[in-house]
Formats: sequence, structure tokens, C-alpha cells
Amino acid sequence: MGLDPDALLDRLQAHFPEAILQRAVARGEATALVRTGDLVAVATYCRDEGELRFDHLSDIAAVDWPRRPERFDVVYHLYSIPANHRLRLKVHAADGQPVPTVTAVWPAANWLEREVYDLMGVEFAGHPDLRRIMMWDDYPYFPLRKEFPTEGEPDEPADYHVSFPPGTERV
Amino acid sequence: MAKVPVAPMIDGLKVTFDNLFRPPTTIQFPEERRPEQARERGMPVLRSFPDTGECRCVACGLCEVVCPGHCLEVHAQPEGGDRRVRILEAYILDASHCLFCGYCAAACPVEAVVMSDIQDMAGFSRRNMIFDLQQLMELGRRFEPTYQATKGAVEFRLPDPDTESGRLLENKPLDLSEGPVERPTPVAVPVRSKSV
Amino acid sequence: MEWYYPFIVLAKVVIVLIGVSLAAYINVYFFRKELGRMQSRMGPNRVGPEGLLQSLADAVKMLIKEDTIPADSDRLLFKIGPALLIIPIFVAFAVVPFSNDWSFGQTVLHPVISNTNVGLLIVLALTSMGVYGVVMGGWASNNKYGMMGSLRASAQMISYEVTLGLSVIGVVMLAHSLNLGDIVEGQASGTFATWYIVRQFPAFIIFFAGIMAESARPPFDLPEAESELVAGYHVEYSGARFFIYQTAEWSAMLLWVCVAVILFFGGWLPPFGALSFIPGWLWFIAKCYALIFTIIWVGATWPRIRYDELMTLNWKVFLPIGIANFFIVAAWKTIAASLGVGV
Amino acid sequence: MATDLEQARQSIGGLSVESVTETGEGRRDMVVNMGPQHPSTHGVLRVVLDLQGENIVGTDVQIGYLHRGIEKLSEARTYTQVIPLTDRTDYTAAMTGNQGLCVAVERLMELEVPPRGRYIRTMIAELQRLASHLIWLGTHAMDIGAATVFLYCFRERERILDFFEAFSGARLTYSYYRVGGVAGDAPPGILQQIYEFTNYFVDRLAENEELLTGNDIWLARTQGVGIISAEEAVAIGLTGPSLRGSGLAYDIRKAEPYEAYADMDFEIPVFPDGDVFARYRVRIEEMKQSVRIIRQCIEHMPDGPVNVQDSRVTPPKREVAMTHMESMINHFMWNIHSFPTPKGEVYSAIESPKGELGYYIVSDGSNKPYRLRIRPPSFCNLQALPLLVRGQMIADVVACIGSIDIVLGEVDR
Repeated sequence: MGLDPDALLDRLQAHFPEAILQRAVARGEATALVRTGDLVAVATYCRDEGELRFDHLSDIAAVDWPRRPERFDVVYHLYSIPANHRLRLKVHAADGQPVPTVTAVWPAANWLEREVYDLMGVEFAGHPDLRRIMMWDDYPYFPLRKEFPTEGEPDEPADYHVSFPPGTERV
Repeated sequence: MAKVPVAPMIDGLKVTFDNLFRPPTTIQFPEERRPEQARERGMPVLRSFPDTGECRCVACGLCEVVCPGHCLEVHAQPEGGDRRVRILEAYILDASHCLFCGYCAAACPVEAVVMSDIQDMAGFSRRNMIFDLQQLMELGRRFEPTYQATKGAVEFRLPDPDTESGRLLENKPLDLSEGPVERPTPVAVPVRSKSV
Repeated sequence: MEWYYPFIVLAKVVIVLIGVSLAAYINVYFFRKELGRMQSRMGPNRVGPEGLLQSLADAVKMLIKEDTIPADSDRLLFKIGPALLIIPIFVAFAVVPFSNDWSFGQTVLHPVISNTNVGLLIVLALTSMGVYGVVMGGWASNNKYGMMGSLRASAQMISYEVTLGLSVIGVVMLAHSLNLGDIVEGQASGTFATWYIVRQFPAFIIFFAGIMAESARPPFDLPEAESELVAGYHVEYSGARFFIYQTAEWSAMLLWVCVAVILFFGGWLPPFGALSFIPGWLWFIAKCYALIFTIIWVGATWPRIRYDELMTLNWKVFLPIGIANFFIVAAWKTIAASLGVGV
Repeated sequence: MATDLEQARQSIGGLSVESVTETGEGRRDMVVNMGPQHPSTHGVLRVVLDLQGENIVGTDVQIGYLHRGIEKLSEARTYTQVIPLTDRTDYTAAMTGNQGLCVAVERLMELEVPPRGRYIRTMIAELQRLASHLIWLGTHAMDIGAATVFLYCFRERERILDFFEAFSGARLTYSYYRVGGVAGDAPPGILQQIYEFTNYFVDRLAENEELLTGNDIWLARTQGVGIISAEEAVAIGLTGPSLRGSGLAYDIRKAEPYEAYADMDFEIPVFPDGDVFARYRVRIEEMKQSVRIIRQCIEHMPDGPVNVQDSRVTPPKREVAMTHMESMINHFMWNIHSFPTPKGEVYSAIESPKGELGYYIVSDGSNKPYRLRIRPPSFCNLQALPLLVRGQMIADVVACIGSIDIVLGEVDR
């Protein structure tokens, strides 16, 4: 492995004393909570800085915490192929508050951000092509939010699930 | 395609020509079948006691709880006013939602629901995929000989005999001095089964 | 001319029509069985003994299926497309001699409907017509895949017509005739050493590739490449019209194989004089099926070529070889004639 | 065939490929919807192609036809119940779907799988890699027109599925891995059979290679087609064999060894050309390396338990369940509540046959994941398709789709 998680976060915090709001290391994984406005700057630094070199954006995920004022975590998992270390960046976003896009830093973010937008409803400011990707274009809900019921919205077209009271004759 | 076709292409022809004289690997499905594997996970069926014909199910509802596809429904009624005695009223399997994961069979404490070798289910209606207690028991009776034959290997979730995972608390080892019972019977628990 | 002459011609026509249709179905069965075994499968084996009736069952199935015509298609062209493909191919069988002459006492029976002097030209001319059926069918179906398939088909068939025609010039020059029967007789010497495949091997390779491209067999099945264009020009066809397309394709392959056997494999001639007790038509059929076997074999083995590579292959490889072959044969004939040596 | 300019959507992964749709030489003649029903889009992928003749001037990849909301469903299920769902992501390599989840949960709970369990899991994962690559090879070759290879590959794959059936009881959706181990030890005699299979397999693989690797048509169809440079590949998020076909030796089995890969002696095949042929070679060589790993696993298979000896996650035995009141309560409690995980979050990546398969789990301390995110390799690899097909022909689109080895079940989840 490359840099150990603490050293990684130290380096990041040294360069962005303001933008890194929190840091944590758990199970060997480094996590940095980034101020939403500074995301692109931090991301660019992570990608370009000599020893970090996070050239590979593994994943973007969003986590919904409905009771928090800034209810969404948008989580970026970075990996450095040359240095072989990982880093998790997090930003908080309120409902309707756009997160700056990182497509200019890692083009791989294109579809990943689209998916987050589609399923969680987090908008990405400056994304070149922010369309729904999994659901159809005029779908009215964001299905991964916690308030969305697992069985689907009630006014959706009836699904195939049929309930059979005992004794129902089989057709 | 600047070059003229050369030797490697002829080698390829040789491979197909060789295969022309090898016996075919396909089997004629409905007549011939592959040898069945002991752990085969087909449709879940219900076993019953051969002597009385009663279903083994004790209506504990564990299978319903562990089912990831929510395809099982166990309906039980307290008998009379006695809430401790539950009677199996209906057992419904919606095979069109079944994932064939085998969790129900693994969880069943009395080996009532087991994974059979029934693989070829087809129907013209979704309702054909819904099986009730009587049908599941009938299928279970047909499967019973196979189950007895492959029982040891079907024991699917016992990775290691040394695992003392049966104990409830780590500091309170389980007393196994009685030894395993030969056949788990519903009498051992305060529930009893009754087929409807 | 005897009074019964028209009846004999009519009888020949009927026999050839039935025979060709039958052979097309036997070929389908043969194709499936061979492909199946090469692919470690069994091939058809359910309908009839050893699946022999599978082709018949398919034919019946296709004939009784609903025949759909897509909306907004050009209905007239859509309907006549299959006919335009199959008619020229069946007509071309009129000039193909299937055996040596049979004599019944004084009467000599030519096993060919029309023993014309320009047989080879007629074959080439009629098969060139077939491309219209493909283009019309693909274009009239108002389907993008169909249109691309028909565009590919037209470009491919027209291009390969050129090299195909060029490759047979050497044979024609050696045989001094365009009559297919005479071309076979030109190869007669008792052994296979005088067959034109020996003397005209490069021409045969070009011709073979050409007939595979003309009849759209893999690896040249671009007009209907199923992994790219779904089904190409006949993507919208179903039922009887699809059936006609399929029949036409198989008949075209049969026609080309017959012509190839006549041009390069000595037609009905036995490979050795000692084997001449076997009747000529048996030799002819055996050679045809050997060639069909090879075509299927190649198709089962090689991947599909890409469209631009197909064109490159034709225009940059086969065409120069064909032209060179033409000049070599011409030069050889001139030199031989000036030396007084027979060729 | 009127061109609908509204459909002129250029989704090209954020890289600056200039739009050539409406101007000058890049004029578009036709828009073709390739898919969702098309023989070679591997399921329900829809690619909207802007064509000029047969040349491609624009691509828009549309997915979502197989979206089943597995991430959402997981939030309502215990970790054990999620395992059968992961089968349904990449259904050509269901074992690695299981594995990814189990490795992630083990990391979350800081469990250590005993050696025999790790070896069996490694061996199964490599067998699964073989099976997955065989499907890829077969369909890829069939897309390019070599239908025979497809059947040969499925012939070999059937043998592997037989082994999987012996292990797990299923042929497609195995649900074989468990948190902390596997569902059952290897059935008797199976290891010997697998070892014999590897010998057979090497011969058959050589046969398939004879049909393709040297074949001029195959070379013409694959060499120089769908080129993507290493920089572009990393930027667009390619992983797995598709990335190694561009010359970067990134393999999680080496970079962050999990299971028993640290004990294994194997190589990472890398080919620098970045074209379809390079990706083909990578996967073919990878199959040979997988055979090596399988053999090593069998040769050095340790004895002992296959599951972690931890009553939190290991299911109780059924024999004892009916003997004792407390053990029966335990049996019911375990099956109803499964096991809770400590609070926290974890991202764990494994090398699936398609690439980096990551599971990001956020746990709130309960027995169900608060959020379970699957990082699907096929999804990220498919994103590169518009880059691969720029300036190519229709026939190359098919080759390119085949070469990145996508499974739509995983793309859409």
C-alpha cells in the first residue's frame, strides 16, 4: 500500500485547512469531509498532487439521512493506481442544494453523478449531461431516498404482485 | 486483410473438422437428464409424516421471516382459546417470486420445508405458480425417497462439526450430553401441526 | 424436330424445378446436421428419423405463418422482392447440365433444359439480376437494418460479380467455349489432372470466395449479419415471403456449386478412368456435396469479415490476381499456339 | 428516415470529443436504435447511433431497462438476505457478486475467514472467472461471427457449472458465499475432479485460441479497433481486463490482496495496445492464470473449518436446535434477526471478472444495511463505449461492446 491513511489526511488537511471539515480513519480507510464549495479544488489537488495521485475515481454514492438538515452525504471513493491507496471524500448537501460536479476532474464521474441524481435527487452543478439514467425521463420520484417505500409509490401502475387469501382457487 | 489467408486459418478448419467426429456434448433433455446433485435446490416442498400423513410443519413461521423474496405465507390459528397451540391453517408458496436460495429449508427447525429436485416448473398463468399446502405436501411425498437418499449432503449450512455455534451466550456452553435426537418431532416444542 | 420435343422439355423443367427445390431442403438439413456436429451438438433429430423431416416441418411452419407487411412500407416492392430474387436463380438452372448425355438407342437425351452456347454468360447475367430482389426487399421494408442490409448486399454482390466473371475467363479461354457442357468435356482426359482446378487454382480460389459472397454464406454473410444488422434485408419478412428468400438463398448456393463443379471439377467426369463405371450424375452430386460441405465448414470456422475488409479483399486482392491470371492464360495460349503445342 | 435533430445527444463521457453531428463532413445520415432488442447488445442495452453510411459519428448509450432497485431492496433485508440479491447483479458471475458483499461485511465486522474457507472461496472465484470469461469469449466471438466458438465455450462452461452445482445446489444463482465463510464445505471428491478439469480446460482453451488468435479475419476485426489509451481508460473509469488491455497492470488481487490471493503465485497479463484484440488477449491469458490459481488452491488446500468460528455470524446447527430450549431460541433469534453489524462504513473492492466490484456499506448498527451501494464494473466500463466506437463502423460497435464484457444485470442492478 501507498501512504497510510493518517498521513494521507494530514497532507490533505495541511493543504486545505479550511475545506476539510472532519477527518476519520476506520478499518484502515481514510475519510475526509469536505466543504461542499471546495470539492472541485480538493478533488483536483487529490488527482494532481505528486504523492496522492488519485487518478481513478472508483465510485460516487449518496447516502440519505432524512433527519439531518443537510440530508445527503455524497461520497467519493478515490483510488490511486500508481500509489495504491484509497481515500473517501464526503460532502454534505441539503435537499435541492447542488453539489459541484467533478466530471472535469474525472470524466468517469459522468454516469456516476447521473445515477446519484436519478436515484437520490442530488443535483450536480455544471454537469454536462444531467439526465436520468436508470429511470425514465419523466419519472417523478427519487427511489433511493428513505421516504420512498420499498414496494414503490402507491399511485404507480399496479405491479404483478398478487395477494392470495387462503383457499383461493388457483386459476 | 492485406495478407493472403495463411496457416492459422487452416488450423482453425482442423479444429472444427476434429469436432465433427467427437461425440456431441448435448443431451436430449426431457428424456435424458444430468445426474442430480445432492445439494440441488429446486422448488421448496413440504414433507409430511409417512405414517399419519400429517404435515411436519409446526407453523412457526420462520421460513416466512427468512425468505428474501417474501414468497412464503404461513397462516396459523390458535386452537380454541389456547394461544400456545398453533394450528397450521394454510401454507402458500408463490413460486414466481421464489429465489430458490434455500434459506427456508435451512431455517426450518423440523425439516418440514426442504428444497426438492423439481426444476421444471412452467405454467400459463402467474396463478399457476402459487402452491398451497396440499400441493406442496403432495410434491413433498413424491420427493421423500430422494430426500432420504441425499439427506446427508443436503445438510447445507453445517460447515464444520466442531463449531459450537449452537450456544446462545458465548460464556455459557451448551450442554450436549443428551446427544442429538434421532428424529426431531413436533412433540418437543409446545406447538403441534395439523393439516387442513 | 420430333413432335414430342416440347413435352420432353416440359418434363425436364418439372424435374429440375422439383429436384432443385428438393436439393435446397436436403441442403438445409445437411447444413444443420454438419454445423451441429462441428459445434459439438446433434443437429436436428426430432422430426422424423434422424430429423430428416425437419426442413419440411420448417417449410410448412413458414408457409402457414402470418405474413406481415410493415406499415409505411412500399407494399408492391415488398411483395415482389422475394420473387425477383428467386426467379432468376431458378431460370439459371435451365443451362446447367447435370450429367453426361444419356442415349436410349438412337435417341440421345441431354440432361440439360437448354443446351445453349452462352450458358455461362446466362448464369452470370441472371444471377446479377438477383440483387434487385434483395435491394427491393430491404428498401421496401422501411426498416433501417433492412436498408443497410440491402445496401451491403448490392455493393457486395456487384463487386463480387466482377471478380467472379474475371475468374472464369481463364477457364473459358482454356475450354474455348461458354457452353457449360463443352467446358466439362474440355477437362476430359481420364484423370483429374486436367480439371481446371489444377490448371486454374488461383482462379478457383477467387471463384470460391465469389460464390460464397454471392450466396451470402459466412464469413461473407454481411447482408444479413445477425449480430450487426439483426437479419439484414429480410428483417421484416415473415411467413411465405421469408420462406421464398430462404429458398432462394439455398438455391443460389446450389446453383453456384453446380457451376463451380462444372467449371473446375470436371462436372460428371470421374477422377480416374477406372472409376467411370459409376454414373456421371452420381459424380456430379458427390462433387456438389463435397463443395457444399466445404462451404459450411469454412462458415462454421471463420469469423465474419467486416464490410470494408470485404471490399478491400475483393478490389485489392482478388481483382489483381484475376487480371494477372487472365493475362497469364492469354500469354500461355499465345505462346503455345505459336509453338504449335495443344493446351 | 428523417433525422431527428432532437435526438442528437452526445454523451461521450465528458472527454472532449468534438460533436460532429450537424456540421460539414460529420453529417449524420441516419439514427439507428441498436437495442434494446438486438442480438448483440448482451441483454437490454440501447445504443443510439448516429450514422454516416456505416460510420459512426455519434453515440448515446441508454441503460436502465433492467433496473430492479437492488440497492433499495437491500435496505429492507438482513445481510444474509441480501446475498441472493447479489446473485442477480452480474448473473454470469454470481459467485463474485456474493463474494463482494461477503468480503465487505467481513471487513465491516472485522472477521477473519479461516484458511480453508479462504482457499475454497478463492478457488470458486477463479472458477467463476473462467466461467464468466468463457461466456464473454463465446458471445464476443459470436458477435464477430464465429458462432462455433460460442458453443465450444458453453460446453466448457457447463462443466464448471456442474462443479458449482455440486458446491451450492444451483447453476446460475448460487448464493454460496456466506458472511464469514461459505455455505458448505466442498463435497467429497470434487477437488480432484476440478483438478482434472483444469487439464481438460487448458486443451480446450488452446483449441479456441486456434480458432481465433491467429485467424487473419479475427485479427482484422479486432486489431486497431476500439482503441483507448491508458490515460483515457483510467479517466473514464475502466477497470479489470478492459483496463489491462490498455497497458495498466491494475488488479485488486495484487494491489489489495483479499481472500487467499496473497498466497498465490500468479501474474497479471497486460497488453499495451488498448484495442479489442489486446482486451481479448488479456482475458485469454487471464484464464490461464486462473487455472494456475485453481491448481494452487487445490494443491495447498488446508484442513479445518470453512466458516469463521464466531457465533455472531455463523448460523447455529439445526441438530442442536431441537434439543434444548435455549438453543432453539437461539436458532429462532439468529434466523429472524440475523446478525447486527457495528456502526460505520466500509468500501471494499474485489476483482470481479469484469473489473473492480466495490461494495460500499453504511451501517447504523442494525442487522440491515442502512445504505448498500454496489460499484458495478460493467456500469463504469460501459461508460467508455462512446470513446471506443468513435470513427468506427457498425460492425465494430458490436466488437467493442463485446470487448468490454458488460452484463446488463450489473449495469442496471
